[in-house]
Amino acid sequence: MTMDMRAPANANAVTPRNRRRLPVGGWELALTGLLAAVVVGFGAAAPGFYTGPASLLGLTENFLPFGLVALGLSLVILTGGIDLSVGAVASLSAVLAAQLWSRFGVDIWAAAAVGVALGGVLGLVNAGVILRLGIEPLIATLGTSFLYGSAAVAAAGAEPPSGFPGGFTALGTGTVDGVLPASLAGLVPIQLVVFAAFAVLFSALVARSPFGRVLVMVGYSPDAARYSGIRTGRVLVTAYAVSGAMASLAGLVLASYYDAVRPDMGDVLLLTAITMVVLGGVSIFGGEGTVAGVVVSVLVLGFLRQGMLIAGFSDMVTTMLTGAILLASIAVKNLFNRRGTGLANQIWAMIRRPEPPRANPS
Amino acid sequence: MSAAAARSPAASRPSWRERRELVLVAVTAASAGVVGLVNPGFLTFENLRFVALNSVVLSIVALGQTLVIAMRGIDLSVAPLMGLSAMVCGLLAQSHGLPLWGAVGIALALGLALGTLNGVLVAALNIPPIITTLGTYSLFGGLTFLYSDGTQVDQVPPAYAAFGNAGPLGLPVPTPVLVLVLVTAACWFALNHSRFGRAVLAVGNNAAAAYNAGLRVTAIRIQVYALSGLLACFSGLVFVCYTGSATVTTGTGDHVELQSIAVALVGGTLIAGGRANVVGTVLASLFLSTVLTALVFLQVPPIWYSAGEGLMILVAVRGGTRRAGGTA
Amino acid sequence: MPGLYAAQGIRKSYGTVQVLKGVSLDLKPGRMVTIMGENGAGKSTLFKILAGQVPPSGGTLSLDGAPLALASPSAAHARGIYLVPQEPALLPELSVAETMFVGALPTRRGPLGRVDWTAMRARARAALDALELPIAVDRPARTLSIAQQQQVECAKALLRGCRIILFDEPTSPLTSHEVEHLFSIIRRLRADGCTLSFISHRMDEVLEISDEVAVLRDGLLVDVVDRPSFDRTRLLSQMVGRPMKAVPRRSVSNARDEVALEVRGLSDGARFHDVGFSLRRGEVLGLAGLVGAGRTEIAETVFGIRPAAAGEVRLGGETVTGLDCHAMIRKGLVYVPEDRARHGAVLPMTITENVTSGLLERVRRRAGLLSARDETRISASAVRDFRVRCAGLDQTLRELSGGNQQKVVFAKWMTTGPRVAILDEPTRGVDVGAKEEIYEMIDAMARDGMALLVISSESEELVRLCDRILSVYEGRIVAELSGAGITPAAVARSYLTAAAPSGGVAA
Amino acid sequence: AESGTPDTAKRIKVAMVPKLVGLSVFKANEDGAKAEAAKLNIDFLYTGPVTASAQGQVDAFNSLIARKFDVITTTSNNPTQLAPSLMRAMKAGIKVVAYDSDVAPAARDFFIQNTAYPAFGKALVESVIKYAGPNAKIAILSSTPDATIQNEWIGAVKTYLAATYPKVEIVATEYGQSSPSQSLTAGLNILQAHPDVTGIIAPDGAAVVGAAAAIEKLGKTGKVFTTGASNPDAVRQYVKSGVIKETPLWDEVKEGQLVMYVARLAANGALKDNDTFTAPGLGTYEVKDKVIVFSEPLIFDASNIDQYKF
Ligand SMILES: Nc1ncnc2c1ncn2[C@@H]1O[C@H](COP(=O)(O)OP(=O)(O)OP(=O)(O)O)[C@@H](O)[C@H]1O
Ligand SMILES: Nc1ncnc2c1ncn2[C@@H]1O[C@H](COP(=O)(O)OP(=O)(O)OP(=O)(O)O)[C@@H](O)[C@H]1O
Ligand SMILES: [Mg+2]
Ligand SMILES: [Mg+2]
Repeated sequence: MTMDMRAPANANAVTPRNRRRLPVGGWELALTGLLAAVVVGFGAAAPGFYTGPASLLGLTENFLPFGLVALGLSLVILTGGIDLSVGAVASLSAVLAAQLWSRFGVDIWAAAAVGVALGGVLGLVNAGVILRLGIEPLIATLGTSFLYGSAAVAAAGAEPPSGFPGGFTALGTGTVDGVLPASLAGLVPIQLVVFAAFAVLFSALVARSPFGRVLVMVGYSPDAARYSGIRTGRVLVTAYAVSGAMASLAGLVLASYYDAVRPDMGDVLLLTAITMVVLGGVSIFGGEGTVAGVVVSVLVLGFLRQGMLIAGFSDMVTTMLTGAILLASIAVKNLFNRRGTGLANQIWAMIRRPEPPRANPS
Repeated sequence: MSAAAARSPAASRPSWRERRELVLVAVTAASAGVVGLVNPGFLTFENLRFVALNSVVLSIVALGQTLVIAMRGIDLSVAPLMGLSAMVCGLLAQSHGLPLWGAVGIALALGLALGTLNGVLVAALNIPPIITTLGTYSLFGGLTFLYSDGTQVDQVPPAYAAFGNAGPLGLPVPTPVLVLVLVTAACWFALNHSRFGRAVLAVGNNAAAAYNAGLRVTAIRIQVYALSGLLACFSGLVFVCYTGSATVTTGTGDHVELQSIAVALVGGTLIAGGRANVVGTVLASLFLSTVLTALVFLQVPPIWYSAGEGLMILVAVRGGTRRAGGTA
Repeated sequence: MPGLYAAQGIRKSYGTVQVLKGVSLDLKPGRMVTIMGENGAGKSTLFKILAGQVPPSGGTLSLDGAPLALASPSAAHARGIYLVPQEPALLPELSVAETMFVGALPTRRGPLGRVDWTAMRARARAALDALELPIAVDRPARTLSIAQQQQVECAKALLRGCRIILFDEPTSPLTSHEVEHLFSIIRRLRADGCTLSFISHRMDEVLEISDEVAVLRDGLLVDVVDRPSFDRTRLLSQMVGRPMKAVPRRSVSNARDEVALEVRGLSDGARFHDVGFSLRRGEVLGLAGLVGAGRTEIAETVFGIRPAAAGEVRLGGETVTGLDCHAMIRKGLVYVPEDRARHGAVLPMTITENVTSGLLERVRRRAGLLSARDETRISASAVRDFRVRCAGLDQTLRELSGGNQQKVVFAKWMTTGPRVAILDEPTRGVDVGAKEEIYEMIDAMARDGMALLVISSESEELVRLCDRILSVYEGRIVAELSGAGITPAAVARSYLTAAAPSGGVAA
Repeated sequence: AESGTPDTAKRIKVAMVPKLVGLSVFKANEDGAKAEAAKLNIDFLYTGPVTASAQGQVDAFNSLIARKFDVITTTSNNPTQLAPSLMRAMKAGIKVVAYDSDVAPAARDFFIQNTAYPAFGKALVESVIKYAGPNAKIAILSSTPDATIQNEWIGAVKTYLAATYPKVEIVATEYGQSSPSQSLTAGLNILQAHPDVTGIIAPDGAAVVGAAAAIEKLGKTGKVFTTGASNPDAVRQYVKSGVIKETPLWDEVKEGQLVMYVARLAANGALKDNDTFTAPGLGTYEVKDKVIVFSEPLIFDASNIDQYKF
């Protein structure tokens, strides 16, 4: 509408800039710095880490399934929810797809498509349990993860399928050839291309699409979203369905990577994926965070783990260090976020007198 | 207890659906009864004794978890803490003949120290609880591993086994069950009738308001995480006494962290904090144990046990939920 | 009489932002000192420092001449200083009695230190009785209305033996009637020799209750006036830093013949029944009533966010009963909710994001993505039209003062081009300067032909704005005022007579 | 192949990757392997995941490939899942020796089988039926439904039962997920739900301990008998108390030694797909289709168990 109010000649001139247009901020930049340090550091210190670009890119095959889960999960966490069922969803859809192929002779790619669709449906079930039964996401997806896990074991049988056709195993271990310039042949893993495509898609989705806007709004304030005429239920349903679909995609990539399925193959995904999302700067309370941060954090944690293993650290030490890094980085982020005058002052102020805790957003 | 409960601060008289204890007692008894009809062996004293015993370890962990959730927190690190304590106590007993009282001391000290670490990270460094305990989950799991150096506990001295299985002074009720009753009573009293417990609930209701009302919120938070660590480590000791074994995956392998959260919420504690039910927690754990045993008696194929557990969680949480929009 | 609480040169900075720049203030026993000032002037911050909730960056406090350092709120309580906060400190799951005692629960003697529930309840009861508050001490705190929460806070202060009581905007969520009750409590405390201070944006209340008014502007105390020399215009001008005059009731109605919104026999089956009215284009219709009368429920049901049990809603002749608010907005009906922080705005999001969130469809898209340029264009023109004071379009709403937040919420809805707008407490917590601006905007919208339904608990506000006023009592419309019949007294009387035991509908 | 000491001139790097680190049986393998490695001029590394996950093993393999190890020896969590990664290793010129639990044949150069499956199945049956009688009702308590080696053994048990003791009835099959506590609970549940069971065959380290503990807790020592595949340390107390009369296994320490010996031969290229060789202190072995059977089952009972410490 046009308002016939003559505002006083620009009493408050406004510069039309919009700092959120670029989906990166200080945290994403800090993570990128960390990523560079990790790659360069291990490249220099751990023989075998960098033996050419192909080896470096090839390392990503070992952790990108976690990244695919993290991308989907970040949508759910942005809404302020959580999805503990991603591991079970990944296993169940991979097992079912493999059985479709091995028992019923369905084409492997068609079976894989069914698997991803099934993941979406399982996500819908999660959303249904959360919305219809009114159960908190944490406990709802915990419950469904038990159900899906059982179903995966039942579907797998005593001898789960393995030995997929060559084309399918390329998804997990092949490189993109033919499409790219010849100089890049054998260099870029298919997994990396898939991940990059989803990273770009999700980044645009969250930062600039109407759905992303609504998603973030629901995450910050479900009530305000509802009063703005947003059908919050649909937003949640979409987020959980996407999370489920991404989890099953990860399950299928794992199936291809291992050239086999197992009913518990997705179990390892959950904790690492949550760590990736959180380290990426997405607030566990919803609303805050960017996909770009999650993408960088996937690479940081992935390369860090691979680098440490190659440098000869045990699985255990590597896991411990990941935990420590998560804690330290969030602690540092919190300290700087307090808009203080300096780190030392902040620490001192904290020791002297703790800040009043944040108000309860209930 | 009922006389005291009548004078407790319970706001308005809740309907039976909101008395989670009653619901749980009813459904547990009903499931036991039904299974008993199908297979009378279920209702023998011996079997019920084990149903109870099997729930003790989880109950103790879940009591700590209940206090943490009551304060609007969450503690995922209980699982590795339980494993660490089981491993440390078990290995010291197995190879160095550590006496039982020493093991108790070590378990408690370990839990207190590492639980306090969680508390400091959450309360003083302001790291969200789920992130803090996700991080310490890896750290504590690593400590277990480093300590055990690839070995496992498969044998504990007779004193331990006696503590874990027999009743004191020849009573038919095993010691762990009695210990659980004591711990539950202590937690119940603390939460419902002590200043500390009421402060915990106040923090769970509204931390800023609690601070402004003069409560030392930071200290309370640290204390509750310390308590949760303490109970988790104590349960690890009970575990090693009861089963006589421990491996590096004790606790984490059975997903005690998720089970304890589930049991606390099924017991009637609000995930958004501010309201807690310790008796409900223990009853929910007993219910879980009953269901899992019942599945065997009903000859349900083992692969569906975990589905049964999941369904039970959803149904029980659903039964009498007052809608709370909050999330973790 | 002891109780002289003095602040000397208090300063406070958050990072680089200086909120208080050296404020000195004396609070004396038996006197009520009111702090006034625009949103963001630093009033709440000053109170928090006085109550030990926030440490000052500089300056000193003294009590009866002795210097005072407050390390925590409990230290302040120990010295008899109590702050009734701007948002009441509710502990939803605990009982009323326990919320009153939190942090100082009485215990029984004995090794266990068992909480003495009997004593606690008795003392809570006594404290509420002393203020003649009929509130059951066993109710869960979440069932208290906002007014009752305020009242419980007063009792809480007394209970802790606090005699220096600071009230941060206690009246903004209250109706005139409830304000009267609160003031009677305050008068009693004052007569009793308590040291009192409060913050308010409502000029009439301030003039009624204060012994002294202190005006805070941009972190500095610019004026302290004693009761004998109170002057509305002067206070207003001091607050905003430029000459202001209060605008009287508008005389011309913009109402046209065309009916924009028609409600017939609407009930939700619980809180309100058989509500009917019609609203014409260009008309401003007021809904008056006590808090809890059900006005918000009526508005939310019309808006479609709450289900109706019976009745019909017609928008410009089209039946829209049963549509959800998503559809309503697209049909041209919008609702500015009363709880700005929870329902109206998303505080951590930017001005632009808030402005466009009312109707994202209007933002142009490229490849399915929102065009940043178009979004900026929409938000820049909204910020201009609604005179939002901000440093840039990418400021988050949290960084704006309450009045400017409210203007953004207005902009969010009004720029969607609605035919009918429901405004629920449009100026709650908004300072006097911004209030006038909002009033002017409402006038302008009516001139444009928009139909407006205004819910307000301030009689003056309704009188200032409305062509017609409906009075709601316990979920029913009990009276209608129009034309010259609209005066503050008549508005208050219209629902108070319904509340009176004799009952009956006032004319 | 040559016999006696192989050519140890060149120092080689050999890794041993168990299903998970932190179980005593694997630790026993490590002890033997370590000692043998010292003799054979081998740089020995023991590494693996903390939980029994294929993902963790694959991570380990990948890092070993990057670090250019000469031989990877492993006992697999899953025969199929590990194959691609091990085949990558073989392509990079690394020899792969599987032991204990096999991987897909294409993904390893040699497999050292603990004992032949039929022999082990027979040993399991005999060590229970001898005491429970040929008409006994028995239960099986395994680790997980898809555990390869356990399923092979269970298959062998069923075959042997059908042939030798047709009247024995298997009334329940439960799983303890390789967790001592879950195995205990499962054991208790079996005995409570089927009071007529007099024997439990538990072919898994955690399962046999759980079954034995359950029998003891229920006071059914001497009435119900169990057996399984466990290291002697874990079951010593139950063998002594009579809950377990006999339990078959093999010498894990010696098996570890053999693994290193085969690794050395493989690295030297001195072992053919069908071959025989003599390892000093271990004995003479036959390679048949790349598979080496380590030993006949070794039966522990009260009389000999104290000779074995692992
Ligand atoms: N914790 C904080 N961190 C940073 N800035 C703050 C903080 N608290 C207050 N401010 C800023 O200090 C200024 C004064 O805030 P204060 O709440 O005291 O205003 P007020 O006068 O009470 O306003 P209102 O009338 O809207 O309640 C505001 O600009 C606010 O944004
Ligand atoms: N009887 C009651 N029981 C519980 N809560 C009540 C009751 N009456 C009022 N309230 C609370 O008081 C608040 C105001 O009530 P409501 O929105 O119905 O009043 P209203 O007529 O819109 O008044 P206003 O707009 O002035 O706040 C609501 O948030 C409601 O929760
Ligand atoms: Mg204020
Ligand atoms: Mg209202």
